[in-house]
Amino acid sequence: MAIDKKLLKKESLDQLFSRLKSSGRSILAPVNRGEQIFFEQVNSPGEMAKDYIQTTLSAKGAVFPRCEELFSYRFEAQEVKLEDRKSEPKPTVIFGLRPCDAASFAVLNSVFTWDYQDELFKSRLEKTAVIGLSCKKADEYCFCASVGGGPGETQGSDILLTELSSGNYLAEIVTDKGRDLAALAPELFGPAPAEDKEKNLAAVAKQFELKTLNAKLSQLFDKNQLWVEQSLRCLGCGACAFVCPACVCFDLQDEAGRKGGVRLRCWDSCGFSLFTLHTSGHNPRSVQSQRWRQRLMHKFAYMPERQNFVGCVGCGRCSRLCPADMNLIEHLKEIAENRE
Amino acid sequence: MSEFEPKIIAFVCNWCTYAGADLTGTSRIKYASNVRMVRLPCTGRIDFMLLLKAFDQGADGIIVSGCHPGDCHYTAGNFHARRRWMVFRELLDFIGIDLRRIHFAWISAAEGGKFAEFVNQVTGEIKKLGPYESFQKAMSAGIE
Amino acid sequence: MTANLYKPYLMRIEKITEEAPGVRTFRLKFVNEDEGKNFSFQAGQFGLYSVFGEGESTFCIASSPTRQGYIECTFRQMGRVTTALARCEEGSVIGFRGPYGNIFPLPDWKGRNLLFVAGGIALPPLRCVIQNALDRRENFKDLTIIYGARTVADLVYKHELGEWSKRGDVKVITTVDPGGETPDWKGEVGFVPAVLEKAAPTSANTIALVCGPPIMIKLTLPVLAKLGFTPENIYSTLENRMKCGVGKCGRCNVGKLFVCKDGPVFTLAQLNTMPPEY
Amino acid sequence: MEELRKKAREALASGAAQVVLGYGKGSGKKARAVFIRKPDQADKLILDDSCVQNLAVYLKKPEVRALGKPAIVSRLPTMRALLQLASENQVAEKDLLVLGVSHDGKLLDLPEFKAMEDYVATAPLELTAEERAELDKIQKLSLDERWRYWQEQFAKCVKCYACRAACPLCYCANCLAECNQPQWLPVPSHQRGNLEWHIIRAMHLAGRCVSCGDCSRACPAGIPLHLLNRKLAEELFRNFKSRAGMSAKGEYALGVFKPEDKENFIK
Repeated sequence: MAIDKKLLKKESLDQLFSRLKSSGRSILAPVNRGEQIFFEQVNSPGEMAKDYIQTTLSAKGAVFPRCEELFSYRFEAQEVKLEDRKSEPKPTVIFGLRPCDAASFAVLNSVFTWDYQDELFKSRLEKTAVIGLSCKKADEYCFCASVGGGPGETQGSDILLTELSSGNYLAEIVTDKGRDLAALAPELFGPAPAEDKEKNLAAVAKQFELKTLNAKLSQLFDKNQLWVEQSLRCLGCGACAFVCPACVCFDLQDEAGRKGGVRLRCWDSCGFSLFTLHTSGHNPRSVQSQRWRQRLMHKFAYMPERQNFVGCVGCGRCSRLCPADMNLIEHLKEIAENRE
Repeated sequence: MSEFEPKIIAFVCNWCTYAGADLTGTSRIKYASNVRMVRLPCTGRIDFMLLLKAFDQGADGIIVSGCHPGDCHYTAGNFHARRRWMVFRELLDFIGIDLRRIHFAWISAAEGGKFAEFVNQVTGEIKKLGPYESFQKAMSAGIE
Repeated sequence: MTANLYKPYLMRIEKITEEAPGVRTFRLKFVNEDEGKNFSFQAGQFGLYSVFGEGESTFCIASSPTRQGYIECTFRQMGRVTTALARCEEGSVIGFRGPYGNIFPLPDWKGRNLLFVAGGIALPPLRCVIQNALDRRENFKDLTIIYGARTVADLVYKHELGEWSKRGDVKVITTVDPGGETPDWKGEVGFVPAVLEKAAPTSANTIALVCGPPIMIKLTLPVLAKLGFTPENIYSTLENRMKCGVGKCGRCNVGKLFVCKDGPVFTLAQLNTMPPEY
Repeated sequence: MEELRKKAREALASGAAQVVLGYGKGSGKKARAVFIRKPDQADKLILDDSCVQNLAVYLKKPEVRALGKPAIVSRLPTMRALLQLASENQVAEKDLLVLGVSHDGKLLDLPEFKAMEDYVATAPLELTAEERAELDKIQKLSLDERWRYWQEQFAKCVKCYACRAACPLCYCANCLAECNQPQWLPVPSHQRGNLEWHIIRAMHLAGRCVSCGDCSRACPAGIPLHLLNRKLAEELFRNFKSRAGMSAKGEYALGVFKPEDKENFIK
């Protein structure tokens, strides 16, 4: 369906927020917390962080919480009673999500629905709407343009806002969900502004060809030396996976007392040695270089083939926040340019 | 409304305080029934995490007790424990856990009276503090 | 509430069989009989068995789909969940999710010989096929089972091994590692690959199913090749650590393939094209 | 910087070391660890204020150990980490070279651990006014405020264990976070799991932490974890006059005791 272009005045945000709230939706938006910026519940636009390139964590937790209950159980003598999760996801609008992060929901969805349907995830996704915000600024870690995105990409957002020189916003209403949101306050969305969207966007260069990278990767599995060299300074923490908006890998954990308990799903990282450790002590990916290879292969070789999605949206968080300065884009370029 | 009856967990060493508590009983000295005892071989074995786990399981107060310095059945377990508690208390205080809810004592096998007195005193103090809700509430957060 | 992928069936442990030191077989029945009636699976598939409060563990379904009304699993007490399982008693309730994974293509094997080669605790995945083949004996020609364990005590399904060899229409060769025999041991003494070589079953019109510890598989494959088996006719199962069983949690993959989705059954021809990540 | 490169070249050329563990140019304003194996690559080494990572952390990594005997570019925290690791029998003097760097960027001649101990002994280890103020700011809060402050901090934790991975003293082959019989530490990063992890981490480093601050630098969520360690290090010094990482034969403050240790909190 065609994208509706409208003008949303900066003064109208207050109104929009209150309409969203009175419709029963909660609003998640970037909030300053010291030097970090996190997505948190807000009531008005005034609480939001200003002038940032990227939030510290993505908004992944809104659809894929870092710790969520799958079901609970009670012990009754020899019997066990299972109970479905009691809390249903609440309708939520994520405001100010960058286009890269907005694109990540489709990546997550591809894993949760490529075969078996994960209804728990789907119910959260269904209740979540995204009002994205184009990027005026980018830094050296941003590489959305290399993985099929862009600083003003509409795909993934239900409404995408682009800040114009006046401070007002070009509002691109992309999906039906977006139309539903706009319909809550139709008077706030005026006729489309004349100003060109592109000149209000950051410049993000394309640094490699995905197809080349993909083709190279499929030849490189057993080039051990490459993986060892690339990952020498990697410390083996899970920071890259946990800040990644597109990392899906998870763990299932039981937590129970004598009367009952819960089964939880929580984020996990392929960078941990425990991730694949067999009970016998055997580990198919026993050293960090193999785990680094898995991280790259999974995102840039396996997922494109199995789920039809690149497992990366180019937000650059993994590189920005890596304690050992493992710069993903550098390594990807090295592989794309590999001559072996 | 009935009076708040705190749950107090006592981590005690097998050789002194547990025997001391026994003596309290056989001497028919009355003491507050709010205390549940966990007997461990030595105060040196009382892992600091046990204290947190006790709070997590709903304890409002904690007693840690063992042999007097010099009387340890394993020679020096209580000396080691003492250093660890010192450091642990500083950490807990720093992160805002209420030290008034954790009480330490040396109680020997002969001090049945001291045990009763100590338990009563601690129970009284914890009663005044009320349930440790701020901890228990915080600990149930973070699961969606 | 919509269907929850991760919510298991409740199963009651109907019977516990001590197979070997630390190894038990559970016979499980659905607590909810309707769930049981709608449940079906095929040989080769696996499930996630859970002890509530501890977690889930992955094993194959060791009984045959031809024997309805229950499923069986055999496990060795090793980690957190299997230790908790080992503490369970008859009548206890555990969880089961499944069936997951691909299957042994039994219908394709009609009219062929089947050779089973197994070591240690790896007989259960093949037992499902063996039972299946015995229940449909007319569909297959010669059946040969070569099974070895470290010691006589470590052999699992001792009772069934005896029954199978008494039938007359199955050739059963059991062996134990040198030093593992008892004075009254009547089977072979020696490692599985050597026993296989000595038995020298024909490769003509034969499918070989191999399951066992990595070292046994490694040494068995050359023997099978020597006997003339082609990689397309050698089947095995892979095991990798799993959490979800449904292709999402991201840990059981071997290259781009998920053991939980594309496996656990693979032919040697397939394994030869896969990276060594298992 | 030139002097360091020269020394690195010599160490590699003479075979005194097989790899120089130093700092190279990283992305943005960051420096990153480099592993120089050939003399002609020594020019990649840099030395400036961005070079803060404690490189002793790489001694626990099998792939790095496989490169052979290392020469480690070491500022004070790295030296202290090496001494502490030596006192815990994790590294031996003969297995590494130290390319010491003073706080003002001068190269130090530290042929053996003894020389390093002498250098560390003269270094000012008292907290700076700024460091003290960071601690005081929290200590001055009321009990409730402190609780809320740390609960907010820990709520940001995603349990990526970057604090553990970046710490040179967190070298346990089986961290208790990975032991599951019983599951002593909750796996998920809910509030209880986070609190327990950070308490355990701080306690297990008490008397061992050399105050390099890499835990906080590594934390993607920006939790000031170093304050927990600093607080305990200060208490250990105040009460027992003990500092970690001062000697290759140092005593672990929580592994020893004095009968006269203070006990005013015990009835």
